[in-house]
Amino acid sequence: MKFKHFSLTIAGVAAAAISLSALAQKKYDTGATDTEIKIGDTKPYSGPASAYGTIGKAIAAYFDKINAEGGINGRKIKFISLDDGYNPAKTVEQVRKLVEEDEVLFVFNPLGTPSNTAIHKYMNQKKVPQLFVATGATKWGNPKEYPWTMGWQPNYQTEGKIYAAHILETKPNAKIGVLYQNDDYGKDYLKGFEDGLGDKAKTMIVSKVSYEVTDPNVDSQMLSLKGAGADTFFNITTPKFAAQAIKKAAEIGWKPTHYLNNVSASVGSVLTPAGLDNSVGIITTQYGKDPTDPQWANDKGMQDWKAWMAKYYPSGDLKDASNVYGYGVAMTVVQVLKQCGDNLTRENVMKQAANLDMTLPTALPGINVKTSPTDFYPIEREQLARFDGKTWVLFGKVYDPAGN
Amino acid sequence: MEAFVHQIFSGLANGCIYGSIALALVMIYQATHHLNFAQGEMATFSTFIAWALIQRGLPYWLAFLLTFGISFAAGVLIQRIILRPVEKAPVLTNVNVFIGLLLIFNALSGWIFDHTVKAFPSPFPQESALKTAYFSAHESGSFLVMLAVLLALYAFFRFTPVGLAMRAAAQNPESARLVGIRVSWMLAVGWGFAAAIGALAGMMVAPSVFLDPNMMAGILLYGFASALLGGVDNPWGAVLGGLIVGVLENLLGAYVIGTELKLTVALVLIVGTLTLMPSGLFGKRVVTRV
Amino acid sequence: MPEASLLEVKNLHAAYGATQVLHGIDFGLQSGRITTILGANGAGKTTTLRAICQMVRTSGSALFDGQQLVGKATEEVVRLGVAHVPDGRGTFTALSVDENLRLGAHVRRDKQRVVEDLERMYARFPRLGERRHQQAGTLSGGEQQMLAISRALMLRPKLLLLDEPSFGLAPKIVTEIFRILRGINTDDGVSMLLVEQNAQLALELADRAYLLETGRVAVSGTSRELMANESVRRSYLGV
Amino acid sequence: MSALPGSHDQRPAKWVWIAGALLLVAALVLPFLVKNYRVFQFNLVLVYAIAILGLNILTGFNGQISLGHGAFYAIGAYAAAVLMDRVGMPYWLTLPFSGALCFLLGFLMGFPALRLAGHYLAVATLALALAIPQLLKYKHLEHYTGGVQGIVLVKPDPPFTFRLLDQPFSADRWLYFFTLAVTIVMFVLAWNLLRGRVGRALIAIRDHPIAAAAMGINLPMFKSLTFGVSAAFTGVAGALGAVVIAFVSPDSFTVTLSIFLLVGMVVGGLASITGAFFGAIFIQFVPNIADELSKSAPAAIYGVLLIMLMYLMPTGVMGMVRRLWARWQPGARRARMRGVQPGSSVPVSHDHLTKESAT
Repeated sequence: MKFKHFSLTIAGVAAAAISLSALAQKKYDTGATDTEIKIGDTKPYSGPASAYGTIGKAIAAYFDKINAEGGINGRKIKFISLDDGYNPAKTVEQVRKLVEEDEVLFVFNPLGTPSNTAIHKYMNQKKVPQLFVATGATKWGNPKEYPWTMGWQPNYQTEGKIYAAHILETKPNAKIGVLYQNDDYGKDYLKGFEDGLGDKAKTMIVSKVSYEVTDPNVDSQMLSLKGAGADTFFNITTPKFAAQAIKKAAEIGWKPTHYLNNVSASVGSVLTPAGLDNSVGIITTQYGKDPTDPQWANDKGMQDWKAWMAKYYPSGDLKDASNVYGYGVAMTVVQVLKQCGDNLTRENVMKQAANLDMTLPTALPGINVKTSPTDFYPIEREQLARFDGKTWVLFGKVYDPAGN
Repeated sequence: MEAFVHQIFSGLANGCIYGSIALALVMIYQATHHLNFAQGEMATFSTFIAWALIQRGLPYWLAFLLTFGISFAAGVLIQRIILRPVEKAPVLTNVNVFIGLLLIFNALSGWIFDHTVKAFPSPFPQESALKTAYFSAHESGSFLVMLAVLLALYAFFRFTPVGLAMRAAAQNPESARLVGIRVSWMLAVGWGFAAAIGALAGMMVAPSVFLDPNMMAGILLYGFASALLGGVDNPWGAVLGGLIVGVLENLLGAYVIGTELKLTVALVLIVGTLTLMPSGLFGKRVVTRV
Repeated sequence: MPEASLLEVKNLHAAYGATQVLHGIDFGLQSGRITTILGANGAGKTTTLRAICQMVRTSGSALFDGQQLVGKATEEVVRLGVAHVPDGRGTFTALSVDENLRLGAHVRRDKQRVVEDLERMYARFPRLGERRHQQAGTLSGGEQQMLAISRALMLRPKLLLLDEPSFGLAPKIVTEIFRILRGINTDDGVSMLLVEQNAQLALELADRAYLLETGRVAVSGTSRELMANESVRRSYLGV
Repeated sequence: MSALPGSHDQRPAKWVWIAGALLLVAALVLPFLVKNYRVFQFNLVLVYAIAILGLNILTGFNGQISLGHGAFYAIGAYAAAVLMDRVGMPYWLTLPFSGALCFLLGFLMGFPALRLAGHYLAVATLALALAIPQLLKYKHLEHYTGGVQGIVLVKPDPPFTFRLLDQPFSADRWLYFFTLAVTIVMFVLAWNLLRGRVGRALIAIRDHPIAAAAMGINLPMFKSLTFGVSAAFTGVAGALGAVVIAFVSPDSFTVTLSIFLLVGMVVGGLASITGAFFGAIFIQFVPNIADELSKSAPAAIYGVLLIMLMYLMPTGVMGMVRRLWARWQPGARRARMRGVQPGSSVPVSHDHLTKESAT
């Protein structure tokens, strides 16, 4: 009896050996094993930008879903998200902890332009992917100099160009007033907008006014824009200040053609507090579906999203577009990992990230996620939409600045 | 020209906001000779309480009064529990405790009520008689509310025995004890008032700047500037200081140095006032017998 | 003990931080009587009064009307009916005369009789009446002394502690103040504990006296005995 | 082992020197025992220690409260970054320049500070801390400061390489030794400055300003000089910080940095030189621990700790060590220690001295 038993074990071992060799081509970098993929991330859970901390929680919830459904090719995702309080010095420290101590495979969706600038050089020196950064600055899509860094959302300058193009088409002799936040996010939008207007920028823009995150409100800035006689308004503000600007414009009876940057285009958390009737006619660009927008109420993609939120992130706010953002970007990185299969080296992760061609259920129809070794801007297409008092109504063509 | 007038009035409206916070700061200074660095965050937290009450369906004015009461009680409790042990400690220890409170209240606001921007209703209907050419209904409404608070405070300190006792305790604690005044309780009442006024300031500010955990961060500094400019031991001075700071800030921002340097304006204002007029425009000359 | 003793002080120690000032003194006060404490600068006279009101760290015992004072808060000692006119008079300089007086009655509940007492004070001190709404800080030294005394009386105290009422006043005013004190004692029967540099005046006013030296009771007895006592005459009366 | 000015004439016992030497050896070997990331964290601890020491000179020793030392840290960092990036100056040369610039600014800030009582100065310095980030983004300075984008610096690589305990002599380790050297220099400077006549004058000004003036101490000059020196220390720390992190941007120097420095000083202990290390370790590692405890309220934990410290250890870690040291001492020495201490430099309990009334 013992002998038979013994032979079985030999056979077992042999079989295991064979199966191992069959899959010999499994290649791993630090942070990936047969059973686990370690992914790092930094988010401002505290400090001035803590409103965006919910993106980190949404991503973690999506990975919970993936793990619950068996992970990716049998590997569970271990997601380590650290707080940097939107302070670049802290980001550097946390990211070094992720890379050198936690030894993650790659850093995914770190948030904030200053934070990402702080680690831009480090990540490329260390050859660790800085994947799908959560900022729209244009400099993240530069494969030649920074092959290990890639953006995700449409970048601010492209969006600025779209608004400029639309103004040139519809209102060539418009007098434009611009309100922008005095930091990298605000200035990137402004640069794209001015490039989009070309040499007419100097004549058409009658007034450019900035505000500080520490200002109590933007009433004074809105008054000087109205005072400058602008009949078109490009509003580059974060949610709180966007709501103030919309409400103040109505209060002082200033009714320009109002272009609102996508960052603050959520019906639930911006237009409702500002007053839906004050927001009629506002134009923005969209690439994702707004969760509070009634027109997507019975859209399959959004219903899956709501079901996922209820199950994995019940404390999350259904009105907050950031949670849709987190869902979408997490889905993209899961796709990349699926494409990597068993070759989980950092180099392969970047290679797969650079040949994506997919669509997201929470993205607008016609918007795709497309990259190539030379195009490190996954989402570039956007479509203009006008607010009719209840929902965003898409109109016009889908702008595709990259032309592919 | 019309824009210029608009700027002045919007400056006055902002001035109201700074004035009401300055009033709360003066309340605590009068009672305890300390500047409460946590005043802004306490006001934000009270405003969140009011918001939560209104969400649960309470009518505005009931929520308003309830928050006023809760904030008063909270102010008293804070003094009794947290500040009494350091009552006799030097200024630095107190400053540290205030900053500890600031961090706690800011974190609590974010933790309990999360960070999304919330609209806060204004008690003054938009089309009511209060709406004038330059002031929105809410702006003139909050101006009147602040005036009412100022008068109520003036009457309280002038005519009620508790008010008199508080003034005595603030001025000469030892003599106050000799006439039987429980000085420590007077400090607690001072904190109660400051918390209640802070709550009121928060409820007046929220409709125009929208409610989120960092609502008061910027405003607090302007509140300090107003209190110091106006005279930190004089409630009327604080409010007038607020109006001056509001208008000055708007005009300089719009016409002189641009909006990028608003905080620098506050810095110059504070340092300038403190060095040239230490007791502010309307404050009493503080003569300390050596 | 002929009359009931209002205040019994036994082995009273007092200290400011590390420096010990009173080294265990004993004395007693008869109700309705005026007692004075004499002594050079630094003998511990003011500290004794502050010790009774628990304004300094004390140990030992001080029974007032059967209640133990040591360990009570100053505000509670005052509520038992002990009024204290502190050195430097402790006037609320930024408040008006009227407000100062009304503060004196802060702990009293009989609001109506307080108003009567107020008018009585103005009658007894007409000069205060004239300056009723004037800021207390603007009053002269003598007037502030009168204000301090009347503020203490507004409490309707059982015991009035007086800390060098003659301090910084012209002799004419001092005699008038002492005349008023005599009047208060005889008319209202208020017992007093008088701390005074001017030994001569104090002994004339007081019934009993104690002489403090470096925080200890050196000599005690009736005023007449102390006046006759050789050492007291030489060092304190300058005779 | 900084004790109080009065007791500096005691020759430190033999074992203190041995402990010092051991500590030094440990400090030298340390970077090779741990991974690069930890070394990077130790560098930051040393940088914060210098910054806290700077603040302590002003607030701990001299009693002037500052909520704005983050501003001097920022100015030092930007001075170094601009010198390195625009002028191409070697990183080690930028430290004296940053220190000098901050000394000048601190000295100038000292003058208005002369007229300000405790909480007024706190408000003025708070305004400074809030204004600096905005000034750094100002468009006319943008050419130098890189405006909102900040400046990315090159991390200096080690002049020579060798391997010890099979760890390469990486840039971080080289920076560790560079920072350690600067830290030792700064602490020795502070030690000499504060232990002698100057230190006693500062404490005299803090405890009894009027008496100090009466003793002939030129108050305005001393207070302004102290402000300058304190700002210089924090400025040098800022420059070092810029070199270690190799990136500066306006968002790195918000008001929270000033609050962190204040908390670090209080934790370490007021008027204590070596306390700066405990404070630095506290503000470097506690946020990470708090982050693990609860994602959404690390600041609340910080606030609670700050208040608790004010009750339990008003004199900070070093104060407690000193008290334990005094209690542990054999009777005779302890008596002499207590006798030597004039009153106490512990700010909390000295209060009763000022209330003395004329008997």
